[in-house]
Amino acid sequence: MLEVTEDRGAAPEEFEPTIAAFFCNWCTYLAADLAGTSRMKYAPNARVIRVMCSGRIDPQFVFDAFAKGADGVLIGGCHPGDCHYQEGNYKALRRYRLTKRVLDALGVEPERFRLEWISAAEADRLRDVMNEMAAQIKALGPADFSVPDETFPGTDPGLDATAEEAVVS
Amino acid sequence: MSELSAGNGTPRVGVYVCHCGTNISATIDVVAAQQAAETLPGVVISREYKYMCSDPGQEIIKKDIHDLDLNRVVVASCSPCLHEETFRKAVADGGLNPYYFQMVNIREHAAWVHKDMAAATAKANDLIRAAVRRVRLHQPLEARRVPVDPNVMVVGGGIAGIHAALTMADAGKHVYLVEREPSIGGHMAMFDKTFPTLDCAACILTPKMTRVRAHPNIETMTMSEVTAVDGFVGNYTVTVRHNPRFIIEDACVGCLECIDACVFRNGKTQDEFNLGLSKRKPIYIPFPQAVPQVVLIDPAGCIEFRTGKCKKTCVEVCAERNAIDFQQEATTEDITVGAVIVATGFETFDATRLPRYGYGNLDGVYTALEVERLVNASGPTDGEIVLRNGRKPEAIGVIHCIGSRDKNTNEYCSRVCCMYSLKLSHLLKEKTDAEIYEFYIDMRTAGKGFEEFYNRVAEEGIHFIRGKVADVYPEAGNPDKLVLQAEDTLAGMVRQIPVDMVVLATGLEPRQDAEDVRRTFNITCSGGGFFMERHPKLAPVSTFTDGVFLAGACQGPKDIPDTVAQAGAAAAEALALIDAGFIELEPNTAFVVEENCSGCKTCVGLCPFNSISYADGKAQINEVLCKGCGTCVAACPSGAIRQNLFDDDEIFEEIAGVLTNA
Amino acid sequence: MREYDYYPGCSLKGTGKPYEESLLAVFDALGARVDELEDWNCCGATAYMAVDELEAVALATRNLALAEQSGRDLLTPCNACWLVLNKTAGRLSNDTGLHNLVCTALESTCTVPRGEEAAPLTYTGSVSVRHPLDVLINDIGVDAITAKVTNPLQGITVAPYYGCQIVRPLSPFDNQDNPVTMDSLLGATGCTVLEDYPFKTRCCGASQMMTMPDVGLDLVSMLLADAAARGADIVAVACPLCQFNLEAYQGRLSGGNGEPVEMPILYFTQLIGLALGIDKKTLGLGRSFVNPERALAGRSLDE
Amino acid sequence: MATEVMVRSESDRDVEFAAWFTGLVGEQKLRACIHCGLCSGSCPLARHMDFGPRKLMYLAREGFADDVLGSDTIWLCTSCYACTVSCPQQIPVTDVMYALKRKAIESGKAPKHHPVPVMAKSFAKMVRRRGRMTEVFLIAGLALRSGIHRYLGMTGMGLNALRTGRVSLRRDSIKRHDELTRLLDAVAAHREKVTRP
Repeated sequence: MLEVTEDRGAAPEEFEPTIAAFFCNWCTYLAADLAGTSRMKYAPNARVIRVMCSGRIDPQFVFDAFAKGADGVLIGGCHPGDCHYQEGNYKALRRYRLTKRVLDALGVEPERFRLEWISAAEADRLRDVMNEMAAQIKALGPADFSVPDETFPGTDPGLDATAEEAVVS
Repeated sequence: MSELSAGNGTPRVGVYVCHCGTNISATIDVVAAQQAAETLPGVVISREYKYMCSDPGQEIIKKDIHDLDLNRVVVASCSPCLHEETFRKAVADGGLNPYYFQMVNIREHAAWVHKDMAAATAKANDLIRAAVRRVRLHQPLEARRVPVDPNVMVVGGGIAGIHAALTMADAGKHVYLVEREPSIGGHMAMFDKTFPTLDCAACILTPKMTRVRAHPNIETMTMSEVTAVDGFVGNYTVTVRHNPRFIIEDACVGCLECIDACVFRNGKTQDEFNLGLSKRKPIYIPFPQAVPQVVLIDPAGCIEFRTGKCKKTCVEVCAERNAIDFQQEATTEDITVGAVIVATGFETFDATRLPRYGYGNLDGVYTALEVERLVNASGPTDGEIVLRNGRKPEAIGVIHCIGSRDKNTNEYCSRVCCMYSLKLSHLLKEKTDAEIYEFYIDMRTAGKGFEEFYNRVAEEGIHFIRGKVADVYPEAGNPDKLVLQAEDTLAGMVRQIPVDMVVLATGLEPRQDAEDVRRTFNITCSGGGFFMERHPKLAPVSTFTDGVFLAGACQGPKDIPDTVAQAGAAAAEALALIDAGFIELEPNTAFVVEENCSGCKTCVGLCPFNSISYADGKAQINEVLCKGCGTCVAACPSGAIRQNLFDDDEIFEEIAGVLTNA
Repeated sequence: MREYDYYPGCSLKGTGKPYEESLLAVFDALGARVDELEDWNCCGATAYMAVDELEAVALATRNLALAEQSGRDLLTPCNACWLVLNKTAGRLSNDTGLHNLVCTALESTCTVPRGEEAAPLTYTGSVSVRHPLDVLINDIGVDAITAKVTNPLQGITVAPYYGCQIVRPLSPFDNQDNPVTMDSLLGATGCTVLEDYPFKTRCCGASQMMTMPDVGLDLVSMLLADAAARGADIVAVACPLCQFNLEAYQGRLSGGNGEPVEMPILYFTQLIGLALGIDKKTLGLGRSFVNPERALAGRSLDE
Repeated sequence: MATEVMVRSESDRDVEFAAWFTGLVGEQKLRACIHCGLCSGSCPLARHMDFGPRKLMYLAREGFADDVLGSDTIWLCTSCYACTVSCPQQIPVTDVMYALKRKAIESGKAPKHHPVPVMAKSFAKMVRRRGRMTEVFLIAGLALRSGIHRYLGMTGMGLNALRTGRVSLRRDSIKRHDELTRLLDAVAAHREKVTRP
């Protein structure tokens, strides 16, 4: 009925965050599929990287994503007790907490790194998380933790340097 | 790392961006995406095409592999759940290892969920770039083959489970049919007639029930529940608990003399089968046609159980057959099967959740299932329509959509209520000649012979009022009469109609314990809580867990014809799986690079499948047991464990790929 | 000692006077202190909302802000006021934009006395607006009331009439479909509570009795005829509007048999007060249009 | 005798009004009405209304602004919320009625001399000025503006109220009524910040 819109002032140039999203194959990836088949609309900021289980997510993936310029990292797994591999999501939770502590120490705002349990049926929840996270990070502004690509370990694909540069540029 | 050149030379990638008709191209500039992909390192050819999954689409890939000497392929189209297999096969047909392929989901994850074309296209570009970077590191792999156990289990002995079990047993498979209740038959056994043909439910169901019992290939386990499921497709170990019925099943011949002999002269306990409209004794048979024809004892009502001082007249009359065993205890059993069909059925909506209709409070208000029992010749009133107050109804109101089509309860339409309401109106009219008022929102009679049945009932003089009853209250000074108040939306006025009997057409809901069942079988639930099929159109009886199939109303509300059809489909899917003799598994197993392993044993305890062992100072992974979750890979402190298809390097490339523009 | 701020609302200063009188007397007898909110204003009721939404919100917010000063719960006996204040509090806490807009305006225009000074009026959102039914059941307790009953109302059948706005759309302390708090409180007085009264939450017509008397009379006649048919001697109410509507025009109604309707309509607080032995004058019984003496005397005959 | 023409052409539809109406509640809920009739069925006043809530909302959704804003249905609504808690689509019907009441007053299409809008306006005016409502003056004002004949039947009641001391003939007012008026002016000035679809 009555909605109050806050004064925002002149809109600055719209910053669109990029979010690296690691989704497990059995729950959250399928939730994203369901959101698609249900034609739900959400913020286009996340880029989904599929893994079989949230337990596969190495903290290095998270650090690497921030180092490569991600403004946020989202991990999506099955609800506790629902893991396709029995308990991979508990491992993910443990690692998430550790990673979070390190990120906190590095000054990464808590909104930039999230772990969410989203089952294959919870497309609406996926949509909400996507929207919420995008809005929160938009409000925070860009993250600036990136370091030049080549200095980070594990990214050397063994290609010749020119090809690599071409990709980066 | 130099695997790239291992036998396959410099990566030569082909990228194919699909329009999917306009499904993708309406939101993503497919040509721009195709052009962006052209510039990526290693990409030899980039094309866009209307339908990549079509035969001509696949032909393009095969031809390019041949003509352009491609050794990697990326297809940007729909979800890999849909077409990964299709394209892997095309790649293999083109002469490459099928795992030199990576799929990009730009339909479900981009085109369908975004509105802004520029943003969606940018996202598609990032995802394609990531796939190109990743696919260059792909390794040739081979799918793993494992043998399939030829036995099957059906969980739930309603009409869905019965039909699935019989189909598979007739095909020569050994079937374990597990039912929680003391008899198979499910809800259908409680129905009087079935719409629209008005066949008597018992007449068509009972022969099937007896056939289950007699079938040499079916092992029926009543009073039994699945408590745990272990293993994987083709090789499940299912733990079944058999609850005690306090009767030795093989010794009981179903003479029912013990029931007559029971010290209770009359029943004291509400009869579950008649929904509390009649009483039963503590030793009883659920209903006359129960299968197995074996009695059971309800310890809550039995004097022997409560005091240990009963005369035990039941034991006396059973005499030398000696079938009664007060000491019986629950037992558990592990059963190995190759596939499982879950057919656990539904529950009817609990009408007390909507106090406005007075169920449980006003005597004249009944649920439809109760009325099924009332009109049934072997029901609590022998088929006479006698109300709780002893009177015969002269006016009856039937209210549709109780617990359906209402966001405060269940948003979905329960599909069967319109038809069963018509059926009950017809039966009640026939038996009482009462004035019958059906209050409906929309009459949904889509089914073979359904509309014809609606017409027939309308011609019988039933009043159809389009509007949901808002209030049911007893008439002042005449509490036997219940006033139904509703807007007659067609007439545009509020009507108040006094009736003697109200029938609530309660909707169908998932079982209370559907959540536990879901966890046990590692399957998923849809929004409303029913079990979720793998694909609503193309894999309607499969689940996301291979080897677990769905049949009947546990997947969603459905009528008997649809249930039976679905049960047949589930049986066919299970048979196809079993008869193949083996299954192919994704080659996404983990392996240890021995020279890097420091022998710290971190991984050993992590594996939920005990596939990691430790010998000679090194960890070893048993590839047969590994399911490919990758938890050990992430945990290995020295990076010595790697995973096929999801190797660290591949994921790092993907991360770099999606973030290049960030 | 329990203490409450008290928001009477306009009606309790006029036609609803007996509600105020009996409420204050009962709370006093039960050892609870009640202080009238300083300089409260009209809650806006349903009429203001029909004219201007934002101003209606502001009206209610000023009262909430005044009540927040003491930190005590706000006792609000009128169903309509109770709903308006509760609904506004809920909207302000769910809508930060609305909260900021209204509260900024409040702070810059309104004051509250602080000692000799006048301080700007602020509202953070911490006020709990409570109906006497809620307070009596949950804070004071039926047992405490029963313990003080000196004059049980045996032999009288009372129909508990809740009205609408106390259970809809919010129902924080009672069952929305079948409220029972008044039943329990009346039960403590020793009277017979009519359990089977299906119209207990049906609307009394609210202000329509004033604007469109024919419509109001139609609704009221159904409610009263049904209560009478079910054997009620008295209808108990918890809202000044319900009380007025049910009582004011009984002379113009006729029951099913053509006899004039004569159904005393008493506040539940008046009945509790009687049971606690408080005298009739203090409870405002003399202000009834329909004399309750006969119905109440029915009891003395039984004694 | 002339018959009423019951045909409406598309040009009779006020598309802007329909858009305003369906935008009143988020997610286009008002378009999702399934016409079950629970709102009208549960409405205690529906028996006196020209349309009842279901039909009224349907007409509004289709853009028949004159029928809707001139109807007595909106003014008979007493805000008892029976419809709101019943609605299977969770449409806040009562709040929608309030919005229609405001629109009707704003647009001047409310039925002339209908006692309910007349009363609402005098109520608001009185409260705006004095901070409180005094029943007797409200009724007196109402009688003057919407036709005194309607209220002759009230005299007996009025005497009763006087006799029992339940009527105050003193105009009630709060102490800091000037502050209140300023508050209302202040929020009214912010009205453009409020998005009214």
